[in-house]
Amino acid sequence: MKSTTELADHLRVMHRIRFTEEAITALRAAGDVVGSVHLCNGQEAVYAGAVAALDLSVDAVFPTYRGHGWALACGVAPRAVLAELLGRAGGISGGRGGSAYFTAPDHGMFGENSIVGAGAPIACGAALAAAYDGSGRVALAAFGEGAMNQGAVHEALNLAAARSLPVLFLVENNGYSELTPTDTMVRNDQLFRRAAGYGMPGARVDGNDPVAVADAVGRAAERARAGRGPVLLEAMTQRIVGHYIGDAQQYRPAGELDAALAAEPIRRAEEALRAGGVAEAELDALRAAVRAEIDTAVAEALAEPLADPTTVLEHLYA
Amino acid sequence: MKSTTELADHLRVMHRIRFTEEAITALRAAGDVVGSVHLCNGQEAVYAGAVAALDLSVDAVFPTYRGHGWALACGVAPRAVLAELLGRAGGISGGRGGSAYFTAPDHGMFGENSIVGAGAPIACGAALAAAYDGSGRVALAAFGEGAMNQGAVHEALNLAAARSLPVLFLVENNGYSELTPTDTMVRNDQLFRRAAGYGMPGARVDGNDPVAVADAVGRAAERARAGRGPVLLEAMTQRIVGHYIGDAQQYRPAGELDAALAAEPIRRAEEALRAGGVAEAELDALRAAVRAEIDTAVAEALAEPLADPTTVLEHLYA
Amino acid sequence: MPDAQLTYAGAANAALDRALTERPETLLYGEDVAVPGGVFGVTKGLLKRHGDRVFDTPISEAAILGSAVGASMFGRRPIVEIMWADFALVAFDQIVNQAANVRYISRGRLSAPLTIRTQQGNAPGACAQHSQSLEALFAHVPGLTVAMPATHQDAHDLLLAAIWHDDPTVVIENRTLYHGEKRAVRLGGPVPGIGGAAVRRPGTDVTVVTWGAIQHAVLDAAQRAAAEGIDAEVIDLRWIRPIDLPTVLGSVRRTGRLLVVHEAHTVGGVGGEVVAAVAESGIRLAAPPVRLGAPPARIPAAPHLAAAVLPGAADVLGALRALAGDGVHGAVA
Amino acid sequence: MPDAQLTYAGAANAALDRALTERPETLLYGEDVAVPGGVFGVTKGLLKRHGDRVFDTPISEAAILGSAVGASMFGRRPIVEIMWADFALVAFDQIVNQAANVRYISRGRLSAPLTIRTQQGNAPGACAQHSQSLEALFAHVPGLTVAMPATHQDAHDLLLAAIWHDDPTVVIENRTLYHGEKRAVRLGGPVPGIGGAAVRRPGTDVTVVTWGAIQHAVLDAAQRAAAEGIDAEVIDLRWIRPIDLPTVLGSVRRTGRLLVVHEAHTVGGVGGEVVAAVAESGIRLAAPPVRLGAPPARIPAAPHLAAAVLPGAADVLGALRALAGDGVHGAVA
Ligand SMILES: Cc1ncc(C[n+]2csc(CCOP(=O)(O)OP(=O)(O)O)c2C)c(N)n1
Ligand SMILES: Cc1ncc(C[n+]2csc(CCOP(=O)(O)OP(=O)(O)O)c2C)c(N)n1
Ligand SMILES: [Mg+2]
Ligand SMILES: [Mg+2]
Repeated sequence: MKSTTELADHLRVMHRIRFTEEAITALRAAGDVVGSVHLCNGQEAVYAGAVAALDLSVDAVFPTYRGHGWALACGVAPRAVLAELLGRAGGISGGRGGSAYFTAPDHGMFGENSIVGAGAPIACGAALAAAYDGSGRVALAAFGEGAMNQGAVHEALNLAAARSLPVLFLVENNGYSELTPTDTMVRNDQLFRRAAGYGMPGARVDGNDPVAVADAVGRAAERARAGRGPVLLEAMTQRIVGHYIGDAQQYRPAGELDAALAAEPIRRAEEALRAGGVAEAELDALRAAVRAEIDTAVAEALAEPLADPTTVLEHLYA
Repeated sequence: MKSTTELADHLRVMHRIRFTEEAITALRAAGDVVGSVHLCNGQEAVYAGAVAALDLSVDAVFPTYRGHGWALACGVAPRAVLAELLGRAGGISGGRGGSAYFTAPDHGMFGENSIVGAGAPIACGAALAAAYDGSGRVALAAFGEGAMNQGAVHEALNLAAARSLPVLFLVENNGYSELTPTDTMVRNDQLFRRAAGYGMPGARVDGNDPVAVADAVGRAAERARAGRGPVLLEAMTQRIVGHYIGDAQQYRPAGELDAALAAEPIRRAEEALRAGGVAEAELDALRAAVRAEIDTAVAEALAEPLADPTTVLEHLYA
Repeated sequence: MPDAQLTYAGAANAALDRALTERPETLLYGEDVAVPGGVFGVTKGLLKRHGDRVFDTPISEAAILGSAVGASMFGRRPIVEIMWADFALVAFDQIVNQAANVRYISRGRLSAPLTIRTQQGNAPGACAQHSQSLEALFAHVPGLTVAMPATHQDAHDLLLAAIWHDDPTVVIENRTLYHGEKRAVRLGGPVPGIGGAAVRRPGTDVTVVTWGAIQHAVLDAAQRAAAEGIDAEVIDLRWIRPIDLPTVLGSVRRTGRLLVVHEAHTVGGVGGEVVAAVAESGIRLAAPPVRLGAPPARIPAAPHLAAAVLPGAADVLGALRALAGDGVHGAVA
Repeated sequence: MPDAQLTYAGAANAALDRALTERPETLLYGEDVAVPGGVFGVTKGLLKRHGDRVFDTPISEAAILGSAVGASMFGRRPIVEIMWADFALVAFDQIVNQAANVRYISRGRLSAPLTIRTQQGNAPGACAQHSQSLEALFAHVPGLTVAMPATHQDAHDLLLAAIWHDDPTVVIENRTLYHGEKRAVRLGGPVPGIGGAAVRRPGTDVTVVTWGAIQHAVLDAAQRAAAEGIDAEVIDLRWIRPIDLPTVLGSVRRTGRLLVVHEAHTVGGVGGEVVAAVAESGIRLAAPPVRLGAPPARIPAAPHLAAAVLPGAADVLGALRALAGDGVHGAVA
């Protein structure tokens, strides 16, 4: 039935993200990938669900440095993401962006952003353009819950509300601002409640359920496309990895990680599919197929030549 | 009875502000004062009321460029304010600050600020210091309703809430952001409602009634001093003059100014006192006394020598 | 091409009007720019003539600049106003970390053809937060282009060039110039490209490189110096990034003397860049180069105090005398 | 005074520990500095030892910097961390328009003795928004003091000097130096004042003025140049504002040659200030001065691409050869 196939589609995307990031973790350990890399393991349902509810032929997504999952959900080839982190010529940004700042406009993914909150006003601009180009574009600004305390996000929320811009503000609430529990940095940790002050709807959604995310984003997108303005969605999820590769996570209370692992979206999706009557073999086959796809992508990316250093001065100006 | 004397005290302060700014307007017209000057005519009740509810031996006020009224309410001598605008040696900031950026720390007035919203985080710092110096200080950050859309104000509201800092955020809602009606720049013009999102109390108060302002500020200050955190107060008032001297105010709808003049605090206070049985002669005497005081202040300020230009390189560093 | 008698503000307004007319993808917005027509009246009438592509915004510089970056990535050509250059600092990230990176990181698949109109400098009575000359902060950023028009014609031409330019460009005007007398301004000509200094006064004895409103004081001083037998060549840099070095070097090669004058603080100012470039060129000077800018201080509000901090015509004349008053002129062989 | 074997990060930590111990009015806060001990571990253990004067903040740079300005006006001595210099641009107003004005506008009745600890520059894999060298933006601002420690001892001494300094001071560290080998660091001595360059390598043929982490590449190059008969004097500026000109000029007077090397972009960088100051001094050079910095580009993430943009030891050696490789040394008579 529909819900089963829908969930299976989400699961495929989530597997693709998870396996790609497991490959990245290995490449980072091997030293092929260097620098700080922010994984989204545990948050995959947000990306799978949200992107499924958008029309990327017109819509535009503005994620953060934690953007591998967004890119993959948007349809960027795992090889192109891996090649970017490896500084290869075929990297989605030719090695200019790296893990934290690549951009894939051809896939509706208009750039990670490594400045917390800075993508929110930029997304407003994409929505503003829609008011003149007749595209019907909806812009989705994704950022963490910690970014809700950044001035630029506030200004974006108000501008979008004041001008009824078609923007979806999607908070990926994983509970942490880097190494600090965000609920210690706010007095009211129900961040979606800030929406009312701006005169826009706000709601919490189960960020580990791709169907719930797709449903909420879909309704918000429809509303925005109809000219009824922005929505603030707070997707409750968690990281099952560190803030960056190498983060020892000593700051996480005992048991928290186990609970997170029990609730993480891939495991939950598989359980739901089992309960829905999908055979274990099918789940294994799906997992194996995606894993094989990623193994190939890693091999292809590693086989690519490094980006040509003689071109580094190009594209600064037209 | 008390309320009458209390209101009469407020009226004296409001007269002092109004007459001082009338004198400034004349000096500006005569060319003795130059540059852009922001008057607070019509908003005097906010300053008279708020300051009456504070203990300036410890508390600290952080106003904006529209700060003459705050300074005078804090007890800065009209002569010192006038001399500042005139670039005289005896100016409260020796001519360094001018109309829009003078500071009077000896009077609990810790500086106007000509960057919209910038005073709010600075006020948080004054409150933060109180947590260590045992002073029991409450910091009052005053800014216009338009400043509520500035990122720095948002960050200050959240920081103050998260750390339960003794800060009062006092919005002087005069309806305009310079020449633009602020209700066209927000989707929810009940700005005090934003407080809930931060987990702090928010309320509107009649900004043309000094007693109501004093009452609200007094209760908020008591709460903050008791360690219960910040409060957001939205004082509804209006300018009965332009944003700056010379502003023709063509942007104001017909009738609005007349309504504002009918509701302006000095007229209202006098009517209330009359109704309370105060004789016209007393009101005239009060007005005349303050006017005489300001006339003297103007003469004294004009008689002062200009600030010494050979000292302009001093005080950049310790 | 038609000539019009316009103020400096009127010239900028004409450029905006033409851009909005000829480039349907342009947008014009910022605080008080639409209904009020700008706090300085520079955008007057544009809402009426161009409708909903001209609008007012909340007091939210990060949202103004960030939305301009985003809109420009999607085919719009936003012209946004930051009322005072000082205010750009509340949202400098959107200019330096965002706008400047768009084309480079996307390797040209995206671009950010936005124009930031602002104005700066001291004016009588302005406070320290409304008086800074901050071009050096913008000029250090690769990916940005920076113009400082100081004549009526440039208020029109440089702004037009900036809007047509396909990368983020900052046009820094000066409010003391907005409402002076009207002058003949050429309109309707071909849109100039970016870059290129202007020789405001040809001369043989000393090269004075300057930019912004202060050049009018420099030209006064040059005239007074001429009466004393010092023939100064005054170059208006106009574009602070990129700098037109050939014009500067060509002049210094002839005069053998260099004075750089700007209203900004000398230390860390763009004057250092000009002097360094000349020194690196190897041109032998007859006298050490001189920078004249503001000394280390904040800018006081009282006009007579500000005048004691900021360089003026008398200071320029003094510098010209010290630099070229010895009668010996021309470059060292 | 006791010597301790410390990393560069450990040396900074020791300075913070001493400040928190000896100056009860100090506060230490910022994102992740307290419970986590800093994303780079520089503030580890300080919360435990000093309690509630050390705390974590929301991701709110304007609130962090603004509250530091306010607290410093009320007798506190805040030491705040801005995790990356790039992030200071989201709240640059609080540094330039607020902190820098406090003492001047109040004519000394108020002051803002706050220290902003940050770090900058490229590191392998870092993106363009985490790789900039922005000292020129801070150094142009009167009222600010700017330090760039590049040795273990300076990571301790300059930070201590900054904290004791009674005006807003920006200490720009470099994350590539934090966790290198341990070195002997003098602790417990008298707190040094601000200012003063350090001669890292005495030499006679050419003066190399540099600062920040890149000086280690410069010292490598100088050593290799020595093998070729080029004896370079390497000066670490250390304090970018104020600049220790006497030390620079004294050296250039002896060597007659000047090379300035910084990781920041050359155009509009502090190198221009150094070259301009030397040119203004009138010291006759045997060869035109040279600036070596980053060319106009954004900083790409891939290490081999970043290496193609940023200057390295080979570039410095090349510049030394071109500048002083002719065998003729010493200043022109
Ligand atoms: C303006 C700014 N301040 C600080 C940082 C450093 N930083 C990077 S990620 C991060 C935590 C963000 O937390 P959150 O918004 O919850 O997103 P998450 O990392 O949890 O996805 C911080 C503080 C930054 N990149 N930009
Ligand atoms: C960051 C910043 N942006 C813009 C300005 C220009 N400006 C000065 S006053 C003002 C309007 C402020 O409106 P509001 O906050 O309601 O205060 P009011 O002037 O009404 O008292 C603006 C936009 C500024 N000073 N600072
Ligand atoms: Mg988070
Ligand atoms: Mg207002």
